[in-house]
Amino acid sequence: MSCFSVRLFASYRDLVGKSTVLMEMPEGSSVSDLIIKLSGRYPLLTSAPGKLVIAVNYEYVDHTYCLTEGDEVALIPPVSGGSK
Amino acid sequence: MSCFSVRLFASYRDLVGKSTVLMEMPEGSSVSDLIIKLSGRYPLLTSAPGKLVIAVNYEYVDHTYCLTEGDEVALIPPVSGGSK
Amino acid sequence: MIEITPDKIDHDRVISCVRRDSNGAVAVFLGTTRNVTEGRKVLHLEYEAYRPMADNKLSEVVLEIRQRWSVENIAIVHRIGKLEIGEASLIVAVSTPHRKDAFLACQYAVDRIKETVPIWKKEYFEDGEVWVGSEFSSTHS
Amino acid sequence: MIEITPDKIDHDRVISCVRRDSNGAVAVFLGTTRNVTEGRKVLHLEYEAYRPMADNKLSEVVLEIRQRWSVENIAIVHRIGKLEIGEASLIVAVSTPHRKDAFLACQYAVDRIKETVPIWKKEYFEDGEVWVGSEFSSTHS
Repeated sequence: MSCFSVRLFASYRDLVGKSTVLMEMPEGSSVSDLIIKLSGRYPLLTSAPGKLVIAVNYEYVDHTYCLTEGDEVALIPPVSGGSK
Repeated sequence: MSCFSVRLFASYRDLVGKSTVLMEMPEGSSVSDLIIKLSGRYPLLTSAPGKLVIAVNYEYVDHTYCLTEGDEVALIPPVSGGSK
Repeated sequence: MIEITPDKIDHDRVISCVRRDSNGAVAVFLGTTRNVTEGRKVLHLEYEAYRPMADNKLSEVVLEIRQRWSVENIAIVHRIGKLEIGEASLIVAVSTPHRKDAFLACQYAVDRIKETVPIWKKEYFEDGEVWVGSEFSSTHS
Repeated sequence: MIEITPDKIDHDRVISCVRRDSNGAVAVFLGTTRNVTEGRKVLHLEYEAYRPMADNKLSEVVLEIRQRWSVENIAIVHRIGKLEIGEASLIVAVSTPHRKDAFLACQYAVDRIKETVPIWKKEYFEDGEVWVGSEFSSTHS
Protein backbone atom coordinates (compact mmCIF):
# COMPACT_ATOMS: atom_id res chain seq x y z
CA MET A 1 0.00 0.00 0.00
CA SER A 2 1.09 3.60 -0.70
CA CYS A 3 0.15 6.72 1.17
CA PHE A 4 -1.07 9.94 -0.48
CA SER A 5 -1.97 13.27 0.96
CA VAL A 6 -4.90 14.77 -0.86
CA ARG A 7 -5.28 18.53 -0.59
CA LEU A 8 -8.66 20.21 -0.60
CA PHE A 9 -9.37 23.85 -1.35
CA ALA A 10 -12.22 26.33 -1.27
CA SER A 11 -15.65 24.65 -1.54
CA TYR A 12 -14.19 21.12 -1.26
CA ARG A 13 -12.36 21.95 1.95
CA ASP A 14 -15.48 23.50 3.43
CA LEU A 15 -17.53 20.42 2.52
CA VAL A 16 -15.09 17.94 4.04
CA GLY A 17 -14.07 20.17 6.92
CA LYS A 18 -10.34 19.71 6.50
CA SER A 19 -7.69 20.85 4.06
CA THR A 20 -5.79 17.55 3.77
CA VAL A 21 -6.93 13.95 3.88
CA LEU A 22 -4.59 10.97 3.91
CA MET A 23 -5.48 8.05 1.65
CA GLU A 24 -3.91 4.58 1.54
CA MET A 25 -4.06 3.00 -1.91
CA PRO A 26 -2.61 -0.18 -3.45
CA GLU A 27 0.57 0.31 -5.49
CA GLY A 28 -0.14 1.21 -9.11
CA SER A 29 -3.45 2.87 -8.35
CA SER A 30 -4.70 5.49 -10.78
CA VAL A 31 -6.30 8.83 -10.05
CA SER A 32 -9.59 7.20 -10.97
CA ASP A 33 -9.09 4.53 -8.26
CA LEU A 34 -8.38 7.26 -5.73
CA ILE A 35 -11.52 9.14 -6.66
CA ILE A 36 -13.64 6.02 -6.21
CA LYS A 37 -12.22 5.53 -2.72
CA LEU A 38 -12.67 9.21 -1.85
CA SER A 39 -16.29 9.16 -3.00
CA GLY A 40 -16.93 6.27 -0.64
CA ARG A 41 -15.58 8.21 2.28
CA TYR A 42 -16.92 11.68 1.36
CA PRO A 43 -20.03 11.22 -0.79
CA LEU A 44 -20.85 14.96 -0.74
CA LEU A 45 -17.50 15.82 -2.25
CA THR A 46 -17.80 13.52 -5.20
CA SER A 47 -21.36 14.08 -6.25
CA ALA A 48 -19.96 14.47 -9.78
CA PRO A 49 -16.81 12.31 -9.57
CA GLY A 50 -16.35 12.06 -13.36
CA LYS A 51 -15.84 15.77 -13.51
CA LEU A 52 -13.37 16.18 -10.66
CA VAL A 53 -10.26 18.06 -11.72
CA ILE A 54 -7.08 16.67 -10.22
CA ALA A 55 -3.58 18.03 -9.91
CA VAL A 56 -0.59 15.90 -9.03
CA ASN A 57 2.59 17.66 -7.99
CA TYR A 58 1.13 21.01 -9.14
CA GLU A 59 0.18 19.85 -12.64
CA TYR A 60 -3.24 18.97 -13.98
CA VAL A 61 -3.53 15.24 -14.79
CA ASP A 62 -6.28 13.09 -16.26
CA HIS A 63 -7.99 10.29 -14.41
CA THR A 64 -5.81 7.54 -15.92
CA TYR A 65 -2.70 9.06 -14.31
CA CYS A 66 -0.81 6.44 -12.29
CA LEU A 67 0.06 7.56 -8.75
CA THR A 68 3.45 7.15 -7.09
CA GLU A 69 4.06 7.14 -3.35
CA GLY A 70 4.73 10.67 -2.13
CA ASP A 71 2.74 12.39 -4.88
CA GLU A 72 0.91 15.51 -3.73
CA VAL A 73 -2.63 15.11 -4.99
CA ALA A 74 -5.05 18.05 -5.02
CA LEU A 75 -8.72 18.29 -5.89
CA ILE A 76 -9.18 21.50 -7.84
CA PRO A 77 -12.65 23.08 -7.51
CA PRO A 78 -13.98 25.06 -10.46
CA VAL A 79 -11.65 27.99 -11.01
CA SER A 80 -13.35 31.35 -11.19
CA GLY A 81 -10.96 34.14 -10.48
CA GLY A 82 -13.11 37.12 -11.33
CA SER A 83 -15.58 38.63 -13.73
CA LYS A 84 -16.45 36.87 -16.96
CA MET B 1 -18.00 86.59 -54.06
CA SER B 2 -17.86 84.98 -50.62
CA CYS B 3 -14.97 84.96 -48.18
CA PHE B 4 -13.69 81.84 -46.39
CA SER B 5 -11.00 81.40 -43.82
CA VAL B 6 -9.11 78.16 -44.40
CA ARG B 7 -7.28 76.76 -41.40
CA LEU B 8 -4.06 74.83 -41.77
CA PHE B 9 -2.53 72.49 -39.21
CA ALA B 10 0.63 70.52 -38.60
CA SER B 11 2.50 69.69 -41.82
CA TYR B 12 0.20 71.85 -43.96
CA ARG B 13 0.76 74.91 -41.80
CA ASP B 14 4.52 74.36 -41.85
CA LEU B 15 4.46 74.07 -45.66
CA VAL B 16 2.44 77.23 -46.22
CA GLY B 17 4.01 79.14 -43.36
CA LYS B 18 0.74 80.36 -41.86
CA SER B 19 -2.15 78.86 -39.94
CA THR B 20 -5.01 80.60 -41.75
CA VAL B 21 -5.43 81.75 -45.35
CA LEU B 22 -8.33 83.81 -46.62
CA MET B 23 -9.89 82.75 -49.92
CA GLU B 24 -12.49 84.60 -52.01
CA MET B 25 -14.74 82.31 -54.02
CA PRO B 26 -17.85 82.81 -56.17
CA GLU B 27 -21.18 82.06 -54.45
CA GLY B 28 -22.16 78.41 -54.68
CA SER B 29 -18.58 77.16 -54.87
CA SER B 30 -17.89 73.61 -53.76
CA VAL B 31 -15.03 72.29 -51.64
CA SER B 32 -13.59 70.97 -54.89
CA ASP B 33 -13.56 74.47 -56.40
CA LEU B 34 -11.79 75.79 -53.33
CA ILE B 35 -9.14 73.08 -53.55
CA ILE B 36 -8.45 73.93 -57.20
CA LYS B 37 -7.93 77.57 -56.28
CA LEU B 38 -5.75 76.65 -53.27
CA SER B 39 -3.56 74.39 -55.40
CA GLY B 40 -2.93 77.30 -57.74
CA ARG B 41 -1.72 79.47 -54.90
CA TYR B 42 0.11 76.80 -52.85
CA PRO B 43 1.23 74.05 -55.24
CA LEU B 44 3.28 72.28 -52.52
CA LEU B 45 0.25 71.88 -50.29
CA THR B 46 -1.93 70.25 -52.85
CA SER B 47 0.48 67.83 -54.45
CA ALA B 48 -2.28 65.25 -54.01
CA PRO B 49 -5.41 67.45 -54.12
CA GLY B 50 -7.81 64.56 -54.75
CA LYS B 51 -6.89 63.12 -51.40
CA LEU B 52 -7.17 66.25 -49.28
CA VAL B 53 -9.38 65.78 -46.27
CA ILE B 54 -11.56 68.77 -45.53
CA ALA B 55 -13.61 69.77 -42.51
CA VAL B 56 -16.24 72.47 -42.61
CA ASN B 57 -17.49 73.83 -39.29
CA TYR B 58 -15.72 70.98 -37.43
CA GLU B 59 -17.25 68.16 -39.50
CA TYR B 60 -15.63 66.10 -42.24
CA VAL B 61 -17.21 66.82 -45.63
CA ASP B 62 -16.66 65.41 -49.11
CA HIS B 63 -15.44 67.45 -52.06
CA THR B 64 -18.93 68.07 -53.47
CA TYR B 65 -19.93 69.99 -50.31
CA CYS B 66 -21.31 73.41 -51.16
CA LEU B 67 -19.72 76.28 -49.20
CA THR B 68 -21.63 79.09 -47.50
CA GLU B 69 -20.17 82.46 -46.56
CA GLY B 70 -18.72 82.35 -43.06
CA ASP B 71 -17.98 78.60 -43.10
CA GLU B 72 -14.79 77.64 -41.26
CA VAL B 73 -12.88 75.43 -43.64
CA ALA B 74 -9.93 73.33 -42.44
CA LEU B 75 -7.46 71.15 -44.30
CA ILE B 76 -6.93 68.06 -42.19
CA PRO B 77 -3.50 66.43 -42.59
CA PRO B 78 -3.27 62.66 -42.13
CA VAL B 79 -4.24 61.91 -38.56
CA SER B 80 -1.78 59.75 -36.65
CA GLY B 81 -2.18 60.14 -32.97
CA GLY B 82 0.13 57.44 -31.69
CA SER B 83 1.37 53.92 -32.13
CA LYS B 84 -0.28 51.57 -34.61
CA MET C 1 6.67 40.50 -12.72
CA ILE C 2 4.38 37.77 -11.38
CA GLU C 3 2.90 38.09 -7.93
CA ILE C 4 0.25 36.52 -5.77
CA THR C 5 -0.11 38.78 -2.78
CA PRO C 6 -2.45 39.82 0.03
CA ASP C 7 -1.39 43.46 -0.49
CA LYS C 8 -3.44 46.05 -2.34
CA ILE C 9 -2.66 46.18 -6.05
CA ASP C 10 -0.72 49.31 -6.99
CA HIS C 11 -1.48 49.72 -10.69
CA ASP C 12 1.01 52.53 -11.13
CA ARG C 13 3.79 50.23 -10.05
CA VAL C 14 2.62 47.44 -12.37
CA ILE C 15 2.28 49.74 -15.39
CA SER C 16 5.69 51.28 -14.75
CA CYS C 17 7.13 47.82 -14.56
CA VAL C 18 6.11 46.90 -18.12
CA ARG C 19 6.48 50.26 -19.85
CA ARG C 20 9.53 50.73 -22.10
CA ASP C 21 10.70 53.70 -24.15
CA SER C 22 10.78 51.42 -27.20
CA ASN C 23 7.12 50.43 -26.77
CA GLY C 24 4.24 52.64 -27.79
CA ALA C 25 1.34 50.69 -26.34
CA VAL C 26 0.33 49.43 -22.91
CA ALA C 27 -2.86 47.40 -22.50
CA VAL C 28 -4.05 46.90 -18.96
CA PHE C 29 -6.83 44.82 -17.47
CA LEU C 30 -8.10 45.37 -13.97
CA GLY C 31 -10.51 42.87 -12.45
CA THR C 32 -12.39 44.45 -9.58
CA THR C 33 -14.80 42.99 -7.06
CA ARG C 34 -18.47 43.63 -7.75
CA ASN C 35 -21.12 44.61 -5.23
CA VAL C 36 -23.91 42.47 -6.70
CA THR C 37 -24.06 38.84 -7.93
CA GLU C 38 -27.28 37.63 -9.49
CA GLY C 39 -29.22 40.29 -7.68
CA ARG C 40 -27.69 39.56 -4.26
CA LYS C 41 -25.70 42.22 -2.47
CA VAL C 42 -22.08 41.20 -1.85
CA LEU C 43 -20.52 42.51 1.38
CA HIS C 44 -16.92 41.49 0.82
CA LEU C 45 -14.88 38.71 -0.80
CA GLU C 46 -12.12 36.30 -0.12
CA TYR C 47 -9.63 34.84 -2.59
CA GLU C 48 -7.71 31.67 -1.93
CA ALA C 49 -4.81 30.30 -3.98
CA TYR C 50 -3.23 26.85 -4.16
CA ARG C 51 0.41 27.78 -3.99
CA PRO C 52 2.93 27.05 -5.48
CA MET C 53 0.71 25.60 -8.22
CA ALA C 54 -0.93 28.98 -8.84
CA ASP C 55 2.49 30.63 -9.21
CA ASN C 56 3.54 27.92 -11.67
CA LYS C 57 0.39 28.37 -13.75
CA LEU C 58 0.86 32.15 -13.88
CA SER C 59 4.43 31.58 -15.10
CA GLU C 60 3.09 29.28 -17.80
CA VAL C 61 0.66 31.95 -18.97
CA VAL C 62 3.51 34.46 -19.21
CA LEU C 63 5.62 31.98 -21.15
CA GLU C 64 2.76 31.26 -23.53
CA ILE C 65 2.21 34.99 -24.16
CA ARG C 66 5.92 35.52 -24.82
CA GLN C 67 5.97 32.69 -27.35
CA ARG C 68 2.78 33.63 -29.19
CA TRP C 69 3.33 37.38 -29.53
CA SER C 70 7.04 37.91 -28.88
CA VAL C 71 5.90 40.01 -25.94
CA GLU C 72 8.68 40.72 -23.47
CA ASN C 73 6.93 43.01 -21.06
CA ILE C 74 4.03 41.48 -19.22
CA ALA C 75 3.11 41.73 -15.56
CA ILE C 76 0.47 39.85 -13.62
CA VAL C 77 -0.53 40.47 -10.03
CA HIS C 78 -3.33 38.49 -8.38
CA ARG C 79 -4.49 39.48 -4.96
CA ILE C 80 -5.63 36.95 -2.37
CA GLY C 81 -7.18 37.15 1.09
CA LYS C 82 -10.04 39.41 2.08
CA LEU C 83 -11.06 42.11 -0.42
CA GLU C 84 -13.55 44.91 -0.04
CA ILE C 85 -16.02 45.79 -2.82
CA GLY C 86 -14.42 47.70 -5.68
CA GLU C 87 -10.87 46.58 -4.96
CA ALA C 88 -8.75 45.07 -7.72
CA SER C 89 -8.26 41.31 -7.49
CA LEU C 90 -6.25 41.02 -10.70
CA ILE C 91 -4.16 43.22 -12.91
CA VAL C 92 -2.56 42.21 -16.20
CA ALA C 93 -0.39 44.74 -18.04
CA VAL C 94 1.30 44.19 -21.38
CA SER C 95 3.46 46.62 -23.29
CA THR C 96 4.39 46.19 -26.95
CA PRO C 97 5.69 48.38 -29.78
CA HIS C 98 2.25 48.41 -31.46
CA ARG C 99 -1.16 48.32 -29.87
CA LYS C 100 -2.82 45.37 -31.56
CA ASP C 101 -0.47 42.88 -29.94
CA ALA C 102 -0.88 44.53 -26.56
CA PHE C 103 -4.66 44.12 -26.61
CA LEU C 104 -4.55 40.54 -27.93
CA ALA C 105 -1.92 39.40 -25.47
CA CYS C 106 -3.60 41.08 -22.50
CA GLN C 107 -7.01 39.60 -23.26
CA TYR C 108 -5.56 36.16 -23.89
CA ALA C 109 -3.62 36.29 -20.63
CA VAL C 110 -6.75 37.17 -18.64
CA ASP C 111 -8.72 34.34 -20.28
CA ARG C 112 -5.97 31.80 -19.55
CA ILE C 113 -5.56 32.95 -15.96
CA LYS C 114 -9.27 32.46 -15.31
CA GLU C 115 -9.18 28.99 -16.90
CA THR C 116 -6.01 27.52 -15.48
CA VAL C 117 -4.82 29.22 -12.30
CA PRO C 118 -6.06 27.58 -9.09
CA ILE C 119 -7.43 30.63 -7.31
CA TRP C 120 -10.94 30.67 -5.87
CA LYS C 121 -13.27 33.43 -4.87
CA LYS C 122 -15.81 33.39 -2.05
CA GLU C 123 -18.56 35.95 -1.95
CA TYR C 124 -20.00 36.95 1.42
CA PHE C 125 -23.64 37.96 1.50
CA GLU C 126 -25.81 39.17 4.36
CA ASP C 127 -27.27 35.68 4.73
CA GLY C 128 -24.42 33.38 3.77
CA GLU C 129 -21.41 32.85 1.56
CA VAL C 130 -20.66 31.03 -1.68
CA TRP C 131 -17.52 29.80 -3.39
CA VAL C 132 -18.00 31.10 -6.92
CA GLY C 133 -18.15 28.36 -9.53
CA SER C 134 -19.17 25.77 -6.95
CA GLU C 135 -22.62 24.25 -6.91
CA PHE C 136 -22.49 24.20 -3.11
CA SER C 137 -23.27 27.10 -0.85
CA SER C 138 -23.49 27.48 2.86
CA THR C 139 -26.01 29.60 4.66
CA HIS C 140 -25.76 31.06 8.12
CA SER C 141 -28.30 29.37 10.37
CA MET D 1 -14.56 62.25 -18.89
CA ILE D 2 -13.11 63.63 -22.12
CA GLU D 3 -10.06 65.82 -22.02
CA ILE D 4 -7.49 67.30 -24.35
CA THR D 5 -4.83 68.77 -22.14
CA PRO D 6 -1.18 69.84 -22.00
CA ASP D 7 -0.91 68.33 -18.49
CA LYS D 8 0.68 64.97 -17.70
CA ILE D 9 -1.80 62.11 -17.81
CA ASP D 10 -2.62 60.78 -14.36
CA HIS D 11 -3.80 57.24 -15.05
CA ASP D 12 -4.90 56.65 -11.48
CA ARG D 13 -7.35 59.51 -11.76
CA VAL D 14 -8.67 58.27 -15.10
CA ILE D 15 -9.11 54.69 -13.88
CA SER D 16 -10.84 55.88 -10.69
CA CYS D 17 -13.15 57.98 -12.84
CA VAL D 18 -14.54 54.97 -14.74
CA ARG D 19 -14.49 52.30 -12.02
CA ARG D 20 -17.83 51.36 -10.44
CA ASP D 21 -18.71 48.90 -7.69
CA SER D 22 -21.18 47.29 -10.08
CA ASN D 23 -18.51 46.68 -12.74
CA GLY D 24 -15.99 43.85 -12.59
CA ALA D 25 -13.71 44.79 -15.45
CA VAL D 26 -11.64 47.79 -16.44
CA ALA D 27 -9.72 47.76 -19.73
CA VAL D 28 -7.16 50.48 -20.16
CA PHE D 29 -5.02 51.53 -23.08
CA LEU D 30 -2.01 53.78 -22.69
CA GLY D 31 -0.29 55.15 -25.76
CA THR D 32 3.22 56.24 -24.91
CA THR D 33 5.84 58.05 -26.96
CA ARG D 34 8.54 55.85 -28.45
CA ASN D 35 12.26 56.58 -28.56
CA VAL D 36 12.84 55.15 -32.06
CA THR D 37 10.95 55.51 -35.37
CA GLU D 38 12.16 53.51 -38.33
CA GLY D 39 15.61 53.25 -36.81
CA ARG D 40 15.92 56.97 -36.03
CA LYS D 41 16.30 58.15 -32.46
CA VAL D 42 13.46 60.42 -31.35
CA LEU D 43 14.42 63.18 -28.88
CA HIS D 44 10.98 64.47 -27.97
CA LEU D 45 7.55 64.99 -29.53
CA GLU D 46 4.87 67.55 -29.99
CA TYR D 47 1.12 67.00 -30.34
CA GLU D 48 -1.20 69.52 -31.89
CA ALA D 49 -5.00 69.41 -31.89
CA TYR D 50 -7.61 71.22 -33.97
CA ARG D 51 -9.97 72.34 -31.30
CA PRO D 52 -12.94 72.32 -30.85
CA MET D 53 -13.21 69.78 -33.67
CA ALA D 54 -10.99 67.29 -31.79
CA ASP D 55 -13.20 67.60 -28.69
CA ASN D 56 -16.29 67.00 -30.84
CA LYS D 57 -14.77 63.92 -32.46
CA LEU D 58 -13.81 62.48 -29.07
CA SER D 59 -17.40 62.99 -27.91
CA GLU D 60 -18.63 61.18 -30.99
CA VAL D 61 -16.35 58.22 -30.22
CA VAL D 62 -17.73 58.06 -26.69
CA LEU D 63 -21.29 58.23 -27.99
CA GLU D 64 -20.60 55.46 -30.50
CA ILE D 65 -19.10 53.23 -27.76
CA ARG D 66 -22.10 53.83 -25.51
CA GLN D 67 -24.50 52.86 -28.28
CA ARG D 68 -22.64 49.77 -29.47
CA TRP D 69 -21.85 48.18 -26.11
CA SER D 70 -24.17 49.89 -23.63
CA VAL D 71 -20.99 51.09 -21.95
CA GLU D 72 -21.59 53.89 -19.49
CA ASN D 73 -18.15 54.35 -18.08
CA ILE D 74 -15.53 55.44 -20.54
CA ALA D 75 -12.82 58.07 -20.17
CA ILE D 76 -10.48 59.46 -22.80
CA VAL D 77 -7.62 61.86 -22.18
CA HIS D 78 -5.36 62.99 -25.01
CA ARG D 79 -2.33 65.04 -24.19
CA ILE D 80 -1.06 67.82 -26.46
CA GLY D 81 2.01 70.04 -26.50
CA LYS D 82 5.57 68.90 -25.92
CA LEU D 83 6.06 65.36 -24.62
CA GLU D 84 9.21 63.63 -23.50
CA ILE D 85 9.99 60.04 -24.53
CA GLY D 86 8.02 57.46 -22.58
CA GLU D 87 5.23 59.81 -21.55
CA ALA D 88 1.61 58.90 -22.20
CA SER D 89 -0.03 60.80 -25.06
CA LEU D 90 -3.35 58.96 -24.81
CA ILE D 91 -5.30 57.00 -22.25
CA VAL D 92 -8.61 55.24 -22.83
CA ALA D 93 -10.29 53.49 -19.91
CA VAL D 94 -13.53 51.52 -20.06
CA SER D 95 -15.28 49.75 -17.23
CA THR D 96 -18.05 47.19 -17.73
CA PRO D 97 -19.72 44.45 -15.71
CA HIS D 98 -17.93 41.75 -17.77
CA ARG D 99 -14.52 41.86 -19.33
CA LYS D 100 -15.20 41.00 -22.96
CA ASP D 101 -17.10 44.23 -23.56
CA ALA D 102 -14.42 46.26 -21.80
CA PHE D 103 -11.69 44.96 -24.12
CA LEU D 104 -13.78 45.34 -27.28
CA ALA D 105 -14.96 48.83 -26.45
CA CYS D 106 -11.50 50.02 -25.40
CA GLN D 107 -9.82 48.71 -28.54
CA TYR D 108 -12.55 50.10 -30.78
CA ALA D 109 -12.30 53.50 -29.10
CA VAL D 110 -8.54 53.66 -29.65
CA ASP D 111 -8.92 52.70 -33.32
CA ARG D 112 -11.60 55.32 -33.90
CA ILE D 113 -9.63 58.03 -32.10
CA LYS D 114 -6.61 57.41 -34.33
CA GLU D 115 -8.81 57.49 -37.44
CA THR D 116 -11.07 60.44 -36.78
CA VAL D 117 -9.70 62.87 -34.20
CA PRO D 118 -7.69 65.75 -35.68
CA ILE D 119 -4.59 65.51 -33.53
CA TRP D 120 -1.13 65.39 -35.08
CA LYS D 121 2.22 64.27 -33.80
CA LYS D 122 5.61 65.71 -34.68
CA GLU D 123 8.73 63.75 -33.93
CA TYR D 124 11.96 65.64 -33.26
CA PHE D 125 15.20 63.92 -34.29
CA GLU D 126 18.80 65.05 -33.92
CA ASP D 127 18.81 66.21 -37.54
CA GLY D 128 15.26 67.37 -38.16
CA GLU D 129 11.61 66.86 -37.43
CA VAL D 130 8.67 65.14 -39.10
CA TRP D 131 4.92 65.39 -38.79
CA VAL D 132 3.93 61.73 -38.53
CA GLY D 133 1.65 60.57 -41.33
CA SER D 134 2.80 63.38 -43.61
CA GLU D 135 4.90 62.73 -46.68
CA PHE D 136 6.77 65.98 -46.01
CA SER D 137 9.63 66.40 -43.60
CA SER D 138 11.85 69.27 -42.76
CA THR D 139 15.53 68.99 -42.00
CA HIS D 140 17.70 71.36 -40.06
CA SER D 141 20.16 72.95 -42.45
